[in-house]
Amino acid sequence: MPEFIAQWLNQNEIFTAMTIMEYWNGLVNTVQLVFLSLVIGLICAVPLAILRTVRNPFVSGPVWLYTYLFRGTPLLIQLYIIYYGLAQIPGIQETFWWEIFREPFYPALLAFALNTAAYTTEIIRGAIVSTPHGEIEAAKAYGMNWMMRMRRIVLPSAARRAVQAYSNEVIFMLHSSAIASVVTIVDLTGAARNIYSRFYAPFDAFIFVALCYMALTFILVFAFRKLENHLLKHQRPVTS
Amino acid sequence: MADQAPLICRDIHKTFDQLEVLKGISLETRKGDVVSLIGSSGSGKSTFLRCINLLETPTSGDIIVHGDPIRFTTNRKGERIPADNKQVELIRAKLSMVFQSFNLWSHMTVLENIIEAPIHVLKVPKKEAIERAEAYLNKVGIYERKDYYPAQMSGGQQQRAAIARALAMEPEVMLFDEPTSALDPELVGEVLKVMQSLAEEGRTMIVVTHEMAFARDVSTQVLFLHQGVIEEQGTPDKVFDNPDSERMKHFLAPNF
Amino acid sequence: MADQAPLICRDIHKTFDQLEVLKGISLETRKGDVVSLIGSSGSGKSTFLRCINLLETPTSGDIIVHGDPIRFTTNRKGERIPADNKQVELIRAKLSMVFQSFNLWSHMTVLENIIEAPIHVLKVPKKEAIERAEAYLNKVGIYERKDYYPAQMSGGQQQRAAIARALAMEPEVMLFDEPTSALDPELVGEVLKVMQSLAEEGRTMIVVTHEMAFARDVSTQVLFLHQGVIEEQGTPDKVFDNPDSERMKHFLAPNF
Amino acid sequence: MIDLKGYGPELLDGAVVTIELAFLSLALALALGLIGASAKLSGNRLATGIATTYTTLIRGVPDLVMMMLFYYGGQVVVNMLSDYIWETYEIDFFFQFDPFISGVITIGLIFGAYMTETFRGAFLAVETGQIEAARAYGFTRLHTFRRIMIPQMMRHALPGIGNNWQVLLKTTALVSIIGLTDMVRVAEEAAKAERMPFHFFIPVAFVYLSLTAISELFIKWLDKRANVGVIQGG
Amino acid sequence: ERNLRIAFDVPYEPFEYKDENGELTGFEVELAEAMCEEMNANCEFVIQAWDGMIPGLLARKFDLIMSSMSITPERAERVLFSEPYYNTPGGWFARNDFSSDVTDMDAMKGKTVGVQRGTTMDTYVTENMGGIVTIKRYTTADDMVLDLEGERLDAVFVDYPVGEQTILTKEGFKEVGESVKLGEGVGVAMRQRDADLAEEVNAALATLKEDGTYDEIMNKYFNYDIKM
Ligand SMILES: Nc1ncnc2c1ncn2[C@@H]1O[C@H](COP(=O)(O)OP(=O)(O)OP(=O)(O)O)[C@@H](O)[C@H]1O
Ligand SMILES: Nc1ncnc2c1ncn2[C@@H]1O[C@H](COP(=O)(O)OP(=O)(O)OP(=O)(O)O)[C@@H](O)[C@H]1O
Ligand SMILES: [Mg+2]
Ligand SMILES: [Mg+2]
Repeated sequence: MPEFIAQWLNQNEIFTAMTIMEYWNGLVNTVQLVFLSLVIGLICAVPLAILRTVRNPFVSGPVWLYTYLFRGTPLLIQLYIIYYGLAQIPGIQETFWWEIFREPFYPALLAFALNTAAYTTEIIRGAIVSTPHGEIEAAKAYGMNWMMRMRRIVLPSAARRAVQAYSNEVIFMLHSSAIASVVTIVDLTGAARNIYSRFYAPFDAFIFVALCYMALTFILVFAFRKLENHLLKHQRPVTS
Repeated sequence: MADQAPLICRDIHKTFDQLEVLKGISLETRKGDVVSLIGSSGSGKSTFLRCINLLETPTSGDIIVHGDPIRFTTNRKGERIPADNKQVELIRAKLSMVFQSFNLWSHMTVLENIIEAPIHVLKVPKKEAIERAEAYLNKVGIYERKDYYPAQMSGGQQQRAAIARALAMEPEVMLFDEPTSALDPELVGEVLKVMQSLAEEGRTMIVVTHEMAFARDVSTQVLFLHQGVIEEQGTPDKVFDNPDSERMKHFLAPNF
Repeated sequence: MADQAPLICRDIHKTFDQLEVLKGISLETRKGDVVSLIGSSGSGKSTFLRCINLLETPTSGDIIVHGDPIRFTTNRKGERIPADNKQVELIRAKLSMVFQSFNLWSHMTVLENIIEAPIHVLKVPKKEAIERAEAYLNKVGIYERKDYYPAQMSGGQQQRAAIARALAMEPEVMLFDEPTSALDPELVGEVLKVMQSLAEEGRTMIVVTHEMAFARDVSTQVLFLHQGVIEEQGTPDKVFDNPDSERMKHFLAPNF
Repeated sequence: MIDLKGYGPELLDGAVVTIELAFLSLALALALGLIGASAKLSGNRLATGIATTYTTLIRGVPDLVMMMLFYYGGQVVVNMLSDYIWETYEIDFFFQFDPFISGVITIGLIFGAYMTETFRGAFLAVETGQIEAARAYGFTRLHTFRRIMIPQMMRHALPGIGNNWQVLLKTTALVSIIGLTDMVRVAEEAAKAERMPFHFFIPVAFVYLSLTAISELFIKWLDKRANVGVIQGG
Repeated sequence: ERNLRIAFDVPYEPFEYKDENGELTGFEVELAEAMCEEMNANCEFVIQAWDGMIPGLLARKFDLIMSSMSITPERAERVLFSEPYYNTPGGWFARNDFSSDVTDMDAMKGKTVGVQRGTTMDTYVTENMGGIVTIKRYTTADDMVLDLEGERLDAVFVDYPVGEQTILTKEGFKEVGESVKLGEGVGVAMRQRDADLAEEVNAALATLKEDGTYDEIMNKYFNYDIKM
């Protein structure tokens, strides 16, 4: 079997050790970028979603505006504005921040995280407001304060209702991350574009990454199905 | 201390927007009292019960739980609100409510539902909370369902779990808001039986109910509310057999 | 030709999976007959009616509509199916069904509901279809509702619209499956009245019903089904006043 | 008004391209969605299999990768085809796979997969009684599908179509990467030439915002109209 | 007399672009005109975007490409190249504050260098400075200018005339280090099967180079030598 692969690699002008390495680095970049933006996005989204449900419009208004702006415009534009815009902030090149933001990875991370945070905020908000009112009242009636109600009743219950929509968001994020290549990041798509422009063989270059993305997608779908099974067991009828 | 009234309400008024729903309701309980609140729909029974544990803030009037009067203050909009949230939480822990629609937390098993508040509100150690929960589950007769989720049980079982949850707080007073009216007729019996056994143990209970048989046989005190006013009050014998008020007579007529 | 039986069913059997629901039902109608199908729940009344217009395919037996026997064949899985879809569509156009739950098309107004099939199935010119529809709407008494959508009308009005829709096909036979049982008691009367007037006009009708008064007063023939078998058959006088079968006597007992 | 440094007309042209692209892909997506949903519900194993493969494949691959595959690869296929035709029939046939066509095909294919799911759910939501009534009046299958199923299904599908449209609109921005001069591409070129990213990207962002806002209103209006007769009306 | 269609990707100053009157002109355009005259052919110029260039040729949308297509082994597999007819060097450009020597690998260590994706400059930097500098690949030279200005790039290595047109015309940039002659130069691309045409093209180009026509055209556009 390895012999067969080695032979195939030898005969093949495109899938050489070097290009495979390039794809591998691209995969690592894609996974890092997506994973970090999702983590940051989720961490920001939970408090934002809570603020968004607050009745005071001075609190919920700004959060609404943020999610509206980021959900209403293409991620590509957000990426351009952040990537090129940051460099235009007067004096930023003299600060420590520039050490971070001159690397394309970080502006892209910022754009992706802000974008997914906006979508996730709305998903979680939807789940929070659909918490059965009686369950919250029961929590009040048993002497739980606001913090405890949020932590023990509202959020765990909302998480269960949000997980399906969130799994879609995760897959969307993976797919959206392909545009990272336009700001010189060599992610999976970037690797494919480089290799395409070297060999002019679109099918080999792009079908291969398409398969990589598909594999990643299926891994995510599978993982989320497991998670849903675990989280949503309270909705299933008992067997036996 | 033991003789102190578990709950005293004095002249409770409640107004929603323009509508005055409660027009001065007073109630004094002794330990072991079972108070039935009866009255037609919209008479303010639920509102009164919700005022007692401050799910609604009364517009005026005093509530004294086990000698401890609840303190109120006024917010910037001029509305009356509880002065001290900590006190409210403490009071609520002493007054356990059982809801018409059970309101079990759907993402927790029955056992988790029952130990949640004791552990996190009363700070009972987890092990002890579980032991206590199992004892109460036994009492209401659904011990073998303890690891089920609410959605996996019948309405009667859910309501019994909700009663066990309330009991696990070892409250001064238990408040029931029409605990059987969301149940099928066959299931009503099992819940009423559990409530009767609680009454026999000498628990202080306030029960909003449409089950006249229960009110007559089990309670020590009956309050008949009509349009936010107590129209008739007294022992079940007095209220059911010798009502003073015309309205009470009228209310009873179609039921008996 | 005018004397030809509008509908003849011979020895209809119907099996779902293992369950034999109809065990040989035969029925012969003359023009102007009103046949009432009665029987307890699950006895197979709906299934028989649905077999007649081939919403279900009978497992065996013949159906002859106005002298035209329906042809069957066997598909690859060995199931019996109608041989000729064109014939089925033609037959269905001659047998108009009125459903228990009306099944008016919710995206069309009442008028649109009524003209849809005449225009597209019978190829009646649109203008004529509308005139005809308006006449039938007048007959069932909801002419002024013709531009309403089904959801904007009461159940009784919807059922009358559904009857008008069936009438507009000018069918040989009208099939009714419990046309009043989804209605509030107050609305039942208005629909029964419309049906009675149809019977008086001499329309051939087959009616599944639980309204014994209707069956007795309006029908010319009554069939009592029990577990897929005709237990009792004859004129209403015979079936209601002099039943042979014990079951029929038992069935009538609680109703009268 | 902000000074667009003479790029105003080009930006406007770009916006027109964006809108054309969005509508054409929507039309394609709707058609594919209908076909896909019908295939999935047809009961025919082969049709169901093809439709399922289609939706699974599409939803596994990023839009941009798909677009590049069509743009770069599509041309290769066309060339092979035209070479073959030339060699066998000596007919000079050629078809330029430009970014616009690639964009329409890709976006249409992608959203066709999402529409398939939307339509499938909507078809399943149509009450069986409605279909049974049609059959009972002698409607043919096609007539039932056209006159009863489709209009009834549309009502259930509208919210889903609305969501997909909003996402689709934003996806059109990607065609700028494969070289179509849409609004984003013009802004990008202007931003680079004038070295003023905010100046050009932010107005474009606002065009997108207003497009999504207008769509939202329009969808609400449509939804209200489609539900006439279901929600109690006047 | 026969018809030939020649493809260009415009604008690519000064090789092919449209002047103020919208007329197609430039070094390669004039060279093509001269070549057609030499070959006695009736020429038609076609404008084609770069991405569809080779595919368009193969599909007989046109017969020749004279659009600065560098001869590379990968391309040679798909098309037939003439003898090279020019070769521009790759040039190094940077901000005015850049002071390192681009040939000194120690000085360049850790620097970030921009190139155009898939060009001979890309190949050169990838092969010679791969582990030493960070390479960023761009679609157009314009992209690089913004990043150069934003200090995301330390230097760029691009086709000299391109750099001259897009970078040196802007404030704050300069040429750094010697330009480097790369690759096998630029050739006319044709379909593999048109070997006869290739011979004719080679002959015509050779004549032009000898009789001074080539130099005349070159001197109109460049003040350095690109002849091959
Ligand atoms: N949050 C609220 N806002 C405004 N009005 C309210 C509110 N809650 C209750 N009311 C009104 O107060 C009145 C009394 O309601 P309440 O629920 O206490 O009646 P009840 O005696 O419990 O009736 P039921 O037997 O139907 O439960 C009703 O007229 C109701 O509409
Ligand atoms: N599609 C089906 N698949 C399997 N079993 C069916 C189906 N339709 C009906 N049945 C069964 O056939 C039997 C007769 O049903 P049918 O609906 O004809 O009864 P019915 O006399 O109309 O009763 P009801 O008065 O309740 O409407 C029932 O036991 C039912 O469960
Ligand atoms: Mg109440
Ligand atoms: Mg039935």
